[in-house]
Amino acid sequence: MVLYSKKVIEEFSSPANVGFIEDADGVGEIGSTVDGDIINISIKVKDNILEDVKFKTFGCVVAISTSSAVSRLAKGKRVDEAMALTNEDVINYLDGLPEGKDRCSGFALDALKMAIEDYINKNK
Amino acid sequence: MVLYSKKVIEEFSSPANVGFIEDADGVGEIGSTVDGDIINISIKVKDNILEDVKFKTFGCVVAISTSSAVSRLAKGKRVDEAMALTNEDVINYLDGLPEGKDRCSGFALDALKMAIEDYINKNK
Amino acid sequence: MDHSATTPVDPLVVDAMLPFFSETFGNASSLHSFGTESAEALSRARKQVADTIGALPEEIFFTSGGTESDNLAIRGVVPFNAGKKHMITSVIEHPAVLNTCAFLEELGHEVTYVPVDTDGVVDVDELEKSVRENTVLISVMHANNEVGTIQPLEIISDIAKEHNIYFHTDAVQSVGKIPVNVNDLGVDMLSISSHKIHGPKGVGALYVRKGTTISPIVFGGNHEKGIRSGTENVSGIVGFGKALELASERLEEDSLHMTRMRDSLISSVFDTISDVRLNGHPSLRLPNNVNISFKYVEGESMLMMLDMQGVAVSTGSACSSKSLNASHVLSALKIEDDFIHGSLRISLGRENTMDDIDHVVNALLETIAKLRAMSPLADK
Amino acid sequence: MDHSATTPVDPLVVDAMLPFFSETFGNASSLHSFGTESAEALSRARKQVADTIGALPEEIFFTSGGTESDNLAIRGVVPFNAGKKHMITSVIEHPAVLNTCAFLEELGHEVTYVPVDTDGVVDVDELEKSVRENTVLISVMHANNEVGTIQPLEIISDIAKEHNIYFHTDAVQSVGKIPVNVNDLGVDMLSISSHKIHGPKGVGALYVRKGTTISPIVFGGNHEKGIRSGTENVSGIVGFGKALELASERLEEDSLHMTRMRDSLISSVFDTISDVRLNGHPSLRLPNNVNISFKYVEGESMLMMLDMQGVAVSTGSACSSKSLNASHVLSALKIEDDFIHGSLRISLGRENTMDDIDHVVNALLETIAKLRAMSPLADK
Ligand SMILES: Cc1ncc(COP(=O)(O)O)c(C=O)c1O
Ligand SMILES: Cc1ncc(COP(=O)(O)O)c(C=O)c1O
Repeated sequence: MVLYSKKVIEEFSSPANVGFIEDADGVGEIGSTVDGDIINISIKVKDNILEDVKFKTFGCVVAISTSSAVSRLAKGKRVDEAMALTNEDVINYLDGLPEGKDRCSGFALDALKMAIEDYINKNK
Repeated sequence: MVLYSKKVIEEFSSPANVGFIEDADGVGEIGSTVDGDIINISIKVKDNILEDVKFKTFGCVVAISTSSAVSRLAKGKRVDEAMALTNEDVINYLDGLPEGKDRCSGFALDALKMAIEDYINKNK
Repeated sequence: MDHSATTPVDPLVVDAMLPFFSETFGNASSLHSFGTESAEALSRARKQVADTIGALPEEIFFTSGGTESDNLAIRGVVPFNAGKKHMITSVIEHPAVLNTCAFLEELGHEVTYVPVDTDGVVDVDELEKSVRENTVLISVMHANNEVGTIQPLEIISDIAKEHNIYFHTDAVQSVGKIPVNVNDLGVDMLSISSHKIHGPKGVGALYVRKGTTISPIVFGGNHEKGIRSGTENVSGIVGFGKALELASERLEEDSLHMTRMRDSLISSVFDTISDVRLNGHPSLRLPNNVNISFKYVEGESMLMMLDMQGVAVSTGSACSSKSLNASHVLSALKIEDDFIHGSLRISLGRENTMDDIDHVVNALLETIAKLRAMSPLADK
Repeated sequence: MDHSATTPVDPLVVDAMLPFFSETFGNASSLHSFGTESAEALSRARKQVADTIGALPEEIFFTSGGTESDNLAIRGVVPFNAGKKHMITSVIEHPAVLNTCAFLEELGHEVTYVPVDTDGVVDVDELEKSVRENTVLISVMHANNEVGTIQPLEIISDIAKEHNIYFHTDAVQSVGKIPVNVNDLGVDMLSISSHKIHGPKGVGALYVRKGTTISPIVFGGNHEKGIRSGTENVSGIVGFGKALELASERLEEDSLHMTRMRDSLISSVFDTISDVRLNGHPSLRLPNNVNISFKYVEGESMLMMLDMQGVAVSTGSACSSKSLNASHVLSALKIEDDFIHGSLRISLGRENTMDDIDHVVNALLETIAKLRAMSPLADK
């Protein structure tokens, strides 16, 4: 268990922004029960700013903590800034992820970007 | 070490009849330094009785304790009685010998019998 | 609550071991009296082990643990029966058996892996059908380490005997929890591990029925009658013997106690948490095994959250670098996708109490509630 | 006085082990925090072992002892290099190496056993000549367990490197007595055993240099990066690590102390007892090894008589059911018939004192006198 940084554990046990946004401007979801991870991220955009970001995640400790981290990192950012977030940003925010646990570390960010693309597509 | 009966240990540490009989009536010796056991038994016979029996042994615990045992068993016996001693008599006298240690258990008796035969041959 | 993984060493066992570290530390193979005391201690332990399973002391060979015992049983027999290249095992064996079989396959041997039903019971008909002319060994575990299902060894033994096949069982999980007697079970070889029964880690034994020809897999100074070379772990073996003696003395009491806790835990979970599933057989089950799947949540997350509440358990699904894998056992039981990623094994020990069970139930309630609140599935 | 056979566990080592029986008893492979504490303890021990021999922690693999380490080094390498079927070893190796080689020969591998000179030093020229195109491994022990001769590993390492051959050494007897550094010695693999250095029995390690490909010989849950499966003997490994740490801290002091005792013992024996012979090399010798032959007397008898006086030693000649055999080591040294059956190995430990040496000398005087008085040879 000490495999994980304190920050990962914190983020996992007290995650921010849990939920679905009812009237979301964009939604991204990846995974399936067969794969064993599902991450859903919904966003609310106002004046090109991600005013709200929420997640719901079925998955392991990394899936949940990266979801929460991504929601924190994205919230309040401009759309282009949020699109520019990298996996490294997420991992740095979490003070690193243990070796061999990198499989799902990018899923939350992918879901966020799907949500932003969904928003962009809808507003084209 | 408890492999050995108390009697074996006793016989080994306080053997009887150690020595060569200077003017022996019969001598038997078996073994070699290559084999690693040498048992020498010399006897003094008077009126068909083994008046004295002595041994000198180079060898393991069993070689020494059986030598001592044989000397005790034979001493005072008639020649024919001594010739009738069996390996079993020796082993019984020693309250048994551990398994796998039977190789040299008969050597001392063999040496005694060689000594007796030597006596008989000389007096033919 | 993770006693199937390992158990604390009983203080009585530690006491039995202590003199063999710094006082009676002789090498059991030395000829002097110092070594002999160690040799006598080994004899006593060998008898304790033998008595526990209805064997003779000379049928017990000490090893470094359950894994080595399984390796020895299989690799000590299969490759040494020229012409007989085939063995049979089950799909839900421990990796100590399965990976040994995989190695034998690489060497050109043939292995049939018999399936299990959805409760984890080995399909005995399939097993019998898979017997061939050249079958030399059947290896089927006594009780499964993940789902606790107890196998019908007596029936398998009859098949083995009929076809003149050696029969090995991995009894690592059953010893100390249910009665294990080599004659009642009809096995030729049986593996035991010390650390699963409140003994020290790194010690085990293989029972080998008289008349069974077995070759060593570790070579050296011909300890253990040449079957297992290496200076004997005297303190460990003494502890193992003591642990088994205690386990068999307490078997009935412990088994009853664990069964009560187990059943109480299962019914509390079913009463208070929805969308749950008991994995493994409802009744042919180790008294200390609870394996439950919770829909909508994932194993490692549950494990972590329970750990934060001081509850150590294990899960059959592990998120590795490549995939979120369900264990080979849960997969073999054909558990539905909805349930397979959310399994927990809670394995009880004799020192657990009903209070511990209450604590686990409360921790589970909280954990499942919290994780389901985060889960996108729970709402759908 | 039989420290080459085994040593008492240092009380500091026992103290280090105790918490890992009943308190921190987690399975080091479990995911919960309980298991993690055990995993951390293993990491510390791995570093302690690595530091002692100048290796990296990831180059250390824990085993059940020196015997298994030797088996793993040889059988983990030789059969897995298709086409390269030949290995080289010496005639005076421990049975853990020799019997492993014999097993490989049965499987169709080829083994050259290089002879030694009368001091027990491996014939390096012969060794070099025996190198073939298909030689995959050289295994030569660092110091011999019977006669204490230290081998010129650096030279052998050069030969191995030149011909691109793996080089393994059994350092079970040298570690803790002379400096052992894997880089100075130039070895790819090195075996250590815990119970020879005041650690617990049933634990050991194999050093495997990064880049050396090795296959497991025990299969299971892929512990030790798959090289050695089986639940880790946490308390044993912790004790082993601590014992090695102590040994390396004390190496210089201990080595000096043992050398003094050794030399005093040898000169006292030579001064007071006639017809004696020192077996092994006069100077390239373990600081704790004395191996002396006494003419006219036999090993087991001396051993027994010394044992009665509280002195535990060992002998290279054992009277078995078939013959009075001299050990393969003494035979290889071509010791004369007169001397070969009367050898004694007196192996010192750091806790011995000069008083102990006096006691041994007196016991020897008495023993030899008594046995020679019984011997038909002493008079001739
Ligand atoms: C069923 C079963 N077999 C074998 C083993 C391996 O035993 P050990 O941990 O002693 O290597 C275990 C435990 O891990 C087990 O549960
Ligand atoms: C040189 C040597 N190698 C290997 C071994 C075997 O080690 P272990 O006793 O740990 O099995 C020993 C000790 O018996 C030894 O002296």
